[in-house]
Amino acid sequence: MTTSAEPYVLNIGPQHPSTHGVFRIRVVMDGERIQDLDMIVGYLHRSMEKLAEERTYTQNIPFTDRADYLAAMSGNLGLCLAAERLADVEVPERASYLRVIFAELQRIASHAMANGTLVSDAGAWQTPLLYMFREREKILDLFEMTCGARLTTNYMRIGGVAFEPPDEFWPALQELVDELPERISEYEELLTQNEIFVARTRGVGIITPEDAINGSLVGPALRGSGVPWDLRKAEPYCVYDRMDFDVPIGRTGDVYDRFMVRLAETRESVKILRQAIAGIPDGPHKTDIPLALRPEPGEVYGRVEGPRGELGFYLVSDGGPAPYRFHIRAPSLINLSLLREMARGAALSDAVVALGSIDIVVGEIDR
Amino acid sequence: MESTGIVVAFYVLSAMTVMSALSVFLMRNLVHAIVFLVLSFIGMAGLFVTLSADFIAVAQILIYAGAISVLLVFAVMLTPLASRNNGNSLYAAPGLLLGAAIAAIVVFTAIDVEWNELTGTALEERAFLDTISGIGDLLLGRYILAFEVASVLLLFALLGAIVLVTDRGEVDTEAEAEDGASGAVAADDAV
Amino acid sequence: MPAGPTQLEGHRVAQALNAALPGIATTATDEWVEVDHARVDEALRWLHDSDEFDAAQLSNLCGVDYHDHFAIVYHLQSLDRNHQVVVKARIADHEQPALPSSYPVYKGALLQEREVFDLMGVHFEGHPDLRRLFLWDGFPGHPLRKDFMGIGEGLTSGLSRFPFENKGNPDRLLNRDNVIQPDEQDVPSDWSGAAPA
Amino acid sequence: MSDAPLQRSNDSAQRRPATPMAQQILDRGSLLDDAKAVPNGLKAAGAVLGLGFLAVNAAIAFIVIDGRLDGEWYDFRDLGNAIARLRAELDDTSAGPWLSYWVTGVIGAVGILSFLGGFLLIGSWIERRLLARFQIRMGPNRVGPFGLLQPLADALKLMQKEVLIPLGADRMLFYLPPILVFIPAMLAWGPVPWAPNMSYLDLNVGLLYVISITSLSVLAIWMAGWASNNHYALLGSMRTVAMMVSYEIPISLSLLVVVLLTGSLNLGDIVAWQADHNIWLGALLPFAMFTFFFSSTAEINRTPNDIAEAESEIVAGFHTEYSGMKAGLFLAVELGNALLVGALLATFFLGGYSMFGLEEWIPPYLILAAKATAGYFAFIWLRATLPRFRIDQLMSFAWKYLIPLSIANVLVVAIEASIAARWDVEGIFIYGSFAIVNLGITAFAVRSWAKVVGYTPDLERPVGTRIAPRIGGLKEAKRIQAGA
Repeated sequence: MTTSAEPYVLNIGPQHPSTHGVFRIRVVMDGERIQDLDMIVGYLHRSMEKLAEERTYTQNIPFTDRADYLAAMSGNLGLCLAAERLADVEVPERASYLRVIFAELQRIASHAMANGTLVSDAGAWQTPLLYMFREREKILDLFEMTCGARLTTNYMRIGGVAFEPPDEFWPALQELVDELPERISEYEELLTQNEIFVARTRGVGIITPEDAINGSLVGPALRGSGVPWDLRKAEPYCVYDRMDFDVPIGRTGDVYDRFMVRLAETRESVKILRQAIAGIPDGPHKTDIPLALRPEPGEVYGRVEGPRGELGFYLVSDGGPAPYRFHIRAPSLINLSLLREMARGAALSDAVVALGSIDIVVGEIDR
Repeated sequence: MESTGIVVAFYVLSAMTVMSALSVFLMRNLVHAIVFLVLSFIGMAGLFVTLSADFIAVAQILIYAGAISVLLVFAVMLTPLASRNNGNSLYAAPGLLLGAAIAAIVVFTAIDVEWNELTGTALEERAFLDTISGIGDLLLGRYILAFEVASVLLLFALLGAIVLVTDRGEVDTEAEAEDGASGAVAADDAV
Repeated sequence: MPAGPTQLEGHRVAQALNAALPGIATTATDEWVEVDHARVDEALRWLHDSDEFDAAQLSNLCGVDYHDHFAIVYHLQSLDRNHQVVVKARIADHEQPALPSSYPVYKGALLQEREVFDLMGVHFEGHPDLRRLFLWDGFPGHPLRKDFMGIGEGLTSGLSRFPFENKGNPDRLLNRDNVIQPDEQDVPSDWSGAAPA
Repeated sequence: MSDAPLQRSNDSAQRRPATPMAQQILDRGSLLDDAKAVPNGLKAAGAVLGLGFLAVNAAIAFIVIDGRLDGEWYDFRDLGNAIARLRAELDDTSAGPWLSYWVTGVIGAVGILSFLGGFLLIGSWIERRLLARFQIRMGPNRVGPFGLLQPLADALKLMQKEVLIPLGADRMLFYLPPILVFIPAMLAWGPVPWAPNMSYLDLNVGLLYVISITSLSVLAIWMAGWASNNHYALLGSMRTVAMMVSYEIPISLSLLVVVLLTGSLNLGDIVAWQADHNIWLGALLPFAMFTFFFSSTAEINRTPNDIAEAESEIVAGFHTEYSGMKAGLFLAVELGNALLVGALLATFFLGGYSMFGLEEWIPPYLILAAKATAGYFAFIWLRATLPRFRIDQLMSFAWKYLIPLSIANVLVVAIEASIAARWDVEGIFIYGSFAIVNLGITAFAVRSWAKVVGYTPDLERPVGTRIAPRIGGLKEAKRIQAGA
């Protein structure tokens, strides 16, 4: 059937249930099919990189909370690792273990959020989302117990972590780690065998490994396409080199694979947590650094494997107390590079699901 | 007696039907025209009810108000000028001629029929009898041939529709969806 | 200065580059190699195709404003060989900085180059649609430039010394003339609802 | 293993003392249980009410066994008797049948409207509480006891809100739809029989009437989407129109099967047929019941077929631009339609007001209301469980699966009906055998037709993730692909 040549422009967002924040997609549609789409971001732009040039390295840690507000711990960790490498700061071993524990907890929480919102985008009326919030709630309780904040924890410090977890933390963490595997299998039974969900996500938004690598995709989006790339193994930071865990990858690179990769990574994170709890040593949880940390002039690109992929921090120091240049390599923004290729020619519903499978956080896109 | 109610209903319904039928071609807006057309269909159904032809009435609502109107909706949505006026119609004169001819036929019939047979007792005993079984008997008994021919015709119409929307080799199962969106394109004019 | 754990020696990359494309690598340290900014796309293409370096992924692209020149930094990642190549392009022209786009080589540069163009005003020739990413069209200036909002008189933006060290005199002055006034913020022109290019 | 790190952190230098905040955080889990606890006074009241209910039932049982109110006007089991008595009384008066015509009509209409209105008040509360239970939440529990007054508060809020009319909207068509969608939702209740002679509109074409009346709402929805001058709304309305047109055919075919067996278009006769043969048509025609249920979800925009107002795609579909009580009317109509479909499902397939002789003891209209509410509960259950289909999946499901199989079903049931008409056997035996046969035929036909159309369940293909032996890039990915 031939339709009129006039474009049917649909503005998805900035306020829309499935854009996960103030993110706008202008879609040119032909019937239910998407001819072209254009991403319009910046509604949450706070010019962090400029503000960071006016603040010391430690004062910049809260910015990393606000950048990816669903994975604040990973942001803290990335900045602290970069700054420590820039300023030659030694990190005590116990601090490294604590960092690993909190980063993995954050990964579980973030993946639960991502999968829940993905299923909501597929049309389930928020039931899976709320079930996955159950574990996220427990994890945020652990965060609050430790550093007083649930979302924007500002927990890591250059040279360690801010606080030692209280005594109630360890039994609660053990309880959570013991109950997580059965929860995860509960979600697998609930969703991965659901005919409608499979029909909505199988073969939708396929990214080939070539495109994924060339398009700078990272994290679950890259691993979903079958590329076994994980910075925790490629460039082990903290104590990940002592941990024994696997890298799950997808088969075809569609939405379903990204979903499954996130579920499997949650299992791996539980494995890492067990080992970290078992192997955490005694000792100080941080080293003292000067209040005004003045690294030698130079530059460093430190990166961690956040829940959304490679979260990099490019710091340039001119010897002053503040970074001369402070650049965040935001995986959410760069993973969007292929959204157009994914959504072109697909139905509107598929485009929404594909966007949900990339798992963007607008705070990190706009920074 | 209830005849007064029926008489009142008859005049109200016929007034509604005629008014909406008039406004169908007086309306500048095709969409409004469709709405009034459906209103006249429903009025016709009401008239059938007053004649105690309930099956015909329900069929009228189901087929005309329910199905034909949706057909017209798609037709209008597929015309790029949907939201503009339909005053620039080229067929005003032929339409008037056709209307006059039909009106003449109706008037002739009204004059020609001897209504006396249908009044009084005849009407009374025809009223309130179960029309469905009668219709069924006639359709499957006396007019079985016409019935079958009509059904075969409809079957071929169905196949033809499928063949028409079949391009790129496979049956386009979302023809309606595309119709909808193309109508949406037409809606862009209004925007 | 500790380089990244998997970061390649800049000198080695420079030698290989110069061997293949003579005179393209101008400077090199043990961390990064600096190439001629006019031919950066050739360098990236060669690194992407070469089997030795196999720079399959452009993992990071950002620009730095060094007051007198710009430096565009490419962090190239080889997934199979698991090493990192840091390529820099030095743009001497601080007024109209421009260099060829790396989008033909790396699709992942689409949004990163738009971001650098938006916040630093560096033109990437050959980019499919080089529009502002975060800020609206008509936003005066490019915020990540060091001279944004008229910080002159030899004072640099940034924290030259720690705040508590001298309470008396401020670190920098703001020239009020260049501060954006609300009425200058015109409506972005891409809200017209027309189809994007 | 759990307390080992605890030990270490105990004698480590920087151990933090036990904080009351941490204990509070740990105690949060019990808050939900405290909120869910039922007060004792309520338990006592429930016990008293239950005992009273038992006593009343005993009295009723005595009266019924006594058989002293069969057919009397005070027979509470069938309010139709009272109406008939009233009509007889009024006919004797001077006004004559004209007065009785109007009075009884108004009484019936008021009855239906009050029942529906009362349900609209309680229904949204039921739905939200049940959804909350499905989603391990609490649900509305603040306004009134157990939040029972929440719908009232919502209605008041909606009435206070300003009704916005978007710029460039077609004002006439924008005003009408919230009213027009209500009319079919009310009219369709007419022929539903609540008791042997207690149906407001005892039509001999009742079934056709229901189908035709419900087919009118599509126009109102299309008008709403068109007049809103909103792209989301237009997309949603056209989706609705396409889907309703497609799914009216399976509904009609599934109901045609019912007519074939019962031999009547009158809803009362259909229920009476099921009551006489002591068998539910749902057991006799499983495929027809499924078709009716699924297609109704498409007709009334319930999950998994709520693509017309798919929240995550087109914000609210055809009523995106409606605000205030206009939007409230749309939502109320959804509730009413859900209950209507429940009632029709019960009437056609679940024995209507009859419950294997139980209707002698419990008023039949209560039985029908219970069945209708059960259908509504099924809708809520689906909504809490299932994701949403894509529109092309829905269309292909209607045109490729439901319609051909329904036609085949009509053929099978026609044969069975002729057999039952010619064969003089005790009904329960022959129909029981038909039920078994139909179940087998349905199972076989569904599976084989799915194969014919070429549907292969996605779950048959390998699912899940692989474990990468080592990290790498494209080459490693290719190697893993080749290896698997």
